[in-house]
Amino acid sequence: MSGLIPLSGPFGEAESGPPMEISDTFEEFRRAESIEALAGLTREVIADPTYPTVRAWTRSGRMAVGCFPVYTPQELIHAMGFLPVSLHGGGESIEISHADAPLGSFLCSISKSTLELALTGRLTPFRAFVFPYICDVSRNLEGIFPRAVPNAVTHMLHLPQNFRSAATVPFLIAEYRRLISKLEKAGGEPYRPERLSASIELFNRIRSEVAELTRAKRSEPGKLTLAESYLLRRLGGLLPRETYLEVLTRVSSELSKRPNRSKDAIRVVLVGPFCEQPTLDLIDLLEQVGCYVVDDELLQIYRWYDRVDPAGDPLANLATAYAQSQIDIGVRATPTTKGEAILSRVAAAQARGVIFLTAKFCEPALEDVVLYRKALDRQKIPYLHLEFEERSAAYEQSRLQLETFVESILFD
Amino acid sequence: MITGGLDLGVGTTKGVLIEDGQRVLVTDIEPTHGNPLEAGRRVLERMVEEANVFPDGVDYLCTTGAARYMFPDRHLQVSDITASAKGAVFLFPQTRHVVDIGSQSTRAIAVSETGRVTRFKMNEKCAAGAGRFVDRCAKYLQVPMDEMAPKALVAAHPKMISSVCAVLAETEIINNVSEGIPLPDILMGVFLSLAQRANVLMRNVGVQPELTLVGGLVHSEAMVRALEQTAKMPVNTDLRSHHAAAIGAAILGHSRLQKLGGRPVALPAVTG
Amino acid sequence: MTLFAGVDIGSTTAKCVLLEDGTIVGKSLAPVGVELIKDAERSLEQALTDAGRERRDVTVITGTGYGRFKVTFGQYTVTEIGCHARGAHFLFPATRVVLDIGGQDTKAIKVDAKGEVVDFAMNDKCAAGTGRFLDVCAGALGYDVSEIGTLSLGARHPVKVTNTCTVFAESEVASYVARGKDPKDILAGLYGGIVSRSLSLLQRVGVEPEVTFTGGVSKNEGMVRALGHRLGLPVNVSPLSQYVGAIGAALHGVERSRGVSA
Amino acid sequence: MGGSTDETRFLTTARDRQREMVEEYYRGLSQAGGPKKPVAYMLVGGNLTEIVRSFGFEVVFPEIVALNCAIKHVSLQNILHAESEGYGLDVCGYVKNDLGLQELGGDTPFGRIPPPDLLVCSFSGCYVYVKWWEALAEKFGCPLFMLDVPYLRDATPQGEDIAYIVAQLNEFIALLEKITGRSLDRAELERTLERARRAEEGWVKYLSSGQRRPSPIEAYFEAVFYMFPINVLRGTEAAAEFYTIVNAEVEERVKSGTYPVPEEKFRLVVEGIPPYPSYRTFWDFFRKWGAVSVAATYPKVGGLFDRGFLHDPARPLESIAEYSLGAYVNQSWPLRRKIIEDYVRDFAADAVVIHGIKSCRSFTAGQGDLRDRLIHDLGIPALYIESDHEDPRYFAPAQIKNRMDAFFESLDRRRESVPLPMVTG
Repeated sequence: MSGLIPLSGPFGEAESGPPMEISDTFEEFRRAESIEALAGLTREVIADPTYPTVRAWTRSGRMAVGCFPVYTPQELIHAMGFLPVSLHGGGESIEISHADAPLGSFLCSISKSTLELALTGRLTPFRAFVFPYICDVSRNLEGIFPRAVPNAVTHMLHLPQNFRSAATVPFLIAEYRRLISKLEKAGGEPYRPERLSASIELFNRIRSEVAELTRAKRSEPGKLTLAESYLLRRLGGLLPRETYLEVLTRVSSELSKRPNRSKDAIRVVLVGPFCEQPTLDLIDLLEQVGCYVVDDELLQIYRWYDRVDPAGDPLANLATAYAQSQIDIGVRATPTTKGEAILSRVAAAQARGVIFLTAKFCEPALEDVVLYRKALDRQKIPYLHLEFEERSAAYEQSRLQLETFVESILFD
Repeated sequence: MITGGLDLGVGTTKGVLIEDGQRVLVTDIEPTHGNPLEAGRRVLERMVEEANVFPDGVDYLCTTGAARYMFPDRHLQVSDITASAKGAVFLFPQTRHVVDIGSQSTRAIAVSETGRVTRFKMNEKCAAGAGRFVDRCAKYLQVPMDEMAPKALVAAHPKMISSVCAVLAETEIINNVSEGIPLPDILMGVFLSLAQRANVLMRNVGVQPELTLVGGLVHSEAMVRALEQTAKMPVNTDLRSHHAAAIGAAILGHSRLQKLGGRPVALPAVTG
Repeated sequence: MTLFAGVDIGSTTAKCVLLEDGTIVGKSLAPVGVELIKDAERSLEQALTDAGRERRDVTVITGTGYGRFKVTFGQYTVTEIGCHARGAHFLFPATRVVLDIGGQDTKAIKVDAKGEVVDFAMNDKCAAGTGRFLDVCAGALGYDVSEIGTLSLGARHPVKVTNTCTVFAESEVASYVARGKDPKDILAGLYGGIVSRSLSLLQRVGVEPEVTFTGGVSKNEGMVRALGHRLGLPVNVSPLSQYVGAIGAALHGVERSRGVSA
Repeated sequence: MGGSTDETRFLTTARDRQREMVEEYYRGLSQAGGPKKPVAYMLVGGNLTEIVRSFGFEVVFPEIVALNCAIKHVSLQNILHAESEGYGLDVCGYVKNDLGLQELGGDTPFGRIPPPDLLVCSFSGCYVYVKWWEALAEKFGCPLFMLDVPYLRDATPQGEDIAYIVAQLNEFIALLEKITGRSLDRAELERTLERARRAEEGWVKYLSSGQRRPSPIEAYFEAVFYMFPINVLRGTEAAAEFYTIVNAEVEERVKSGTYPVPEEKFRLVVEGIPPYPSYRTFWDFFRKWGAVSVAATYPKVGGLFDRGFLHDPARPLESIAEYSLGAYVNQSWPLRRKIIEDYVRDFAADAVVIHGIKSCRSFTAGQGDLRDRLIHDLGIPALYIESDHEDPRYFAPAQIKNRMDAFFESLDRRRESVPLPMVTG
């Protein structure tokens, strides 16, 4: 890229403290004695744009692969000896001053902040990057990424959109084979089916633990705040998966002992933030104003399917699991219709309303909202549509609208 | 029972005292000057004197507006959207759609016959199309605010403002002047452009009669006309509409007080 | 018949410069009103008075700025981009990048060794980060923009001004004032915001020394320091920085009258 | 379209013929629909018009309806209606025009657009295609076939990609046979592809004439006019003949020495969708400076025929698959960059003008990187300007003109490098 400028000084980004240091063995997370403590640690980790867990992992020569939202076959990446890391943009801490130029102004913040991280050297700990084709912006971003990180390998993964064809799974297998050869060139261990089977088993166990979290949030929403469940899930894209499973197992035993401090709040479904992430303040705010978020679209990588069959041809099973997933979000062709999808979700969650929280300029989400709205209007189900940005400035306006939404359901 | 409503806005602070949720005893207003707490206290004191109810004579105080949480001596706070809707329906019972043009934001609100918000939309990214736009125009056209409307109303061929930025609109207006476009046409263009932006929000929410205008521009007949022209329906408004949010807050305070059996208590779960 | 006049009709001010043998012999600066043609003529008259010369001494008049077509009495018009490149090169021959923050727009211009435009980028349809933005926010602090130049120096904990919309920022500033924040820190925060928006434009053309900062906002020392700090480069600012466009226009007139340019 | 009286802009015979074909097409549409003449909606990029037509469907291209609405200055009312339905400012203008138009009953100045009996989504380089067709399916409740076209990451299509598409095409044909109750006439499909091939070769010949100096064609603004047959009527004899007429007339231009501009001053490669609502105004900003587009990427959205992605009667489904893979916006970013760099070289262009579309991410996201690469890595002058392909509210004439004047001014001055006056500043 043309003329890079060093970022520094009091007029630059909000002075963040020294980068967070984590031990190679990730003791901090193993030892964290409570959900609160884990959540606190995770807040620290994601506030630091220099990827502390990745630095800890690569310190001893191991390699990490950055995965752009919303879905990548992380089992496969894991099986080749990499740490798969879920990239979720720059969060609140970074300022965009390089990425506007190559990308353009009318685009979502996550695409810009991800490029900003690359252009300002914060992605150097990564050996490779995988971008699934979830939207035209992420797709083009992959295309311009190599000029920003010349020493890393980048790969565009075409996730199929036709789920009715007999040729879909064979194609996806071929697609995964392309990824494999790219990752082998990047220095990954050669692909071995038995290793993939092992990774699949590990991820299956993680998936069932994560499913437990979401089930708890739905049946006893007072047990776990949305922010807590979010942070615990977010950790799943940052820690070595073996450590993560260990952590989750402890969490679920703690959770079973936790009281369900229930308050008079409105059960809502949260739709939209499947890619760019809202600020933690905004996530807190959603429940502060008097909602229980009992179904959400945040970080779905572990909820894409319940499990993958580790037996037989693991690669084929991995592809089949993706193709057969019934998940219905803005960046995947809908298996039913948007109308049916939203109504059945509201019913399943026994929700009283829907909050659409869509990232600014996220066209797929914006287009779905209209179809969802029509269906909800027909059923007289109240909803609120808010737009957010990962560095959201409009906190007061969001609060105003959320309170109005809650009041409109409570008062009469 | 006397309940108070305080609308602690960015531009101005408005207050009202209401008896039994029915009768407006007194209204008051003063510029906020960046200090809502002080402004709110003064407004409250003046109202208490004028209506001569002793401070404790105000049974329940409900705040609203941007600074609703900055006022400690409150029992309850509600969002200004909830409050304006309630206030508008109190003032004009047939209201089904409320347009609230504040200094920084414009809101379109669909309401039920009881004054409950059913759907709403507001400008977020920037202040394009909010009331502040009119003050700025008044300033750089050197026309006193209260003369804007009368001058605008005689416009023959209003000249719309295309710029979405309240600040950049300045150049456009200066260009219009330099191209010899008559002042009334420019002024009416300002109001029509404002109404057009409001209309985008209104259509998104869905407009149904009756339509009521509340907020800072209720005094401006030109604004009302512009709104009627773009919405293609009559617009309710009167000077009390400026206090709609304060009135709504007081009424919501009253009904809450009744739910509590007349005894004020601490703040509910919905707090900051 | 030896004077070359450059008349720059900007969104907020009209500037005129008179060149004779490559030297500035007269200049003027005045706010524009609604009658741009008159403003343009007045700025030329004032510059002539300043130089103690007559209208008939003027060989060529070149108009620039967004109101350049109002310089109806001139021979040529040139865009302000070309003129800023020229003018900056005239004042600082080693200039490679020009940042111009005017009343309503911000431009970044890349120039070559001869002062020719190589590339440029401009902001769009929003006053965020422009001179006007600064005026309004200074007003919210209770100052005139001309008074805040050095006020921010020595700021310790710059606030974060999150709003880019001028009108929103204005009340954000007001609320910081109400909360008793030090004006130093508020201004520093404002400058930080303006600088980072300028950086996005500078990135488009690519930054290399020397960087010359022009336009009304370059009069503000706090801004100059903030910019230099973020760039990690020294920043040229001339006492004539508001006249750069007009100087460039006059130079264009010189060249054209030699018939060396289309 | 257009309605020009300016003779230097267009090939007169070709333009008149093209007008007839457009009018004929829309006349036909307004009578179509229902079992005897079912209507299929299709997208331009990587479309399957040959197959669908061979089953007797009439084809509607909502993108082309949208751009026609924009040129006729009726797009805004449709867009505003879609926005009142909840579609945000940042949603693609084509989508808003179409969905708004559908809600308003489908009447346009050039005829009524019939509702679809079948929706064919060729997901070929634009994700919005998927969302758009889902919205239509939800409104009309008619069958939707999703042709998933893998993103083209290697200059030559890979076997597994072609196999995937061919398999889907066979499933598509089975669906059509089920809907229409008739089976595919392979001979007829091959004849259709042969006619398509001839049209494609004629179109390529026309576009390549931009390599001459001065260029006898305007490869952006003018070419857009002659795109209709290649995109909408491809596979008909009329479309094939049309380009024979066009090329003959180009030759006359050369003989008579009547060129798109009196004096060709700047040769440009143009990237991006045109600002249809202000098409003429924008064009004039170029003409004023004697600037001619000698090559452009936009006329290739219907297919990159000039890069060898041609239909082939001998390999029907395979060549359709390759054609879909090769759609311009389905080409990976590095491939897109390469295409533009090749055009600059092969057409001896002086500069590149990039027109960014605020509501089209597929085309626009990353064009700043393209600009950066051209200017800083290759030293090719480039201008980036932004408006919209459909929404007139985004076209700011003064700002755009100012940028273009500044750009051409600087090109002009760099031509004859001007000695500076001696200064003692």
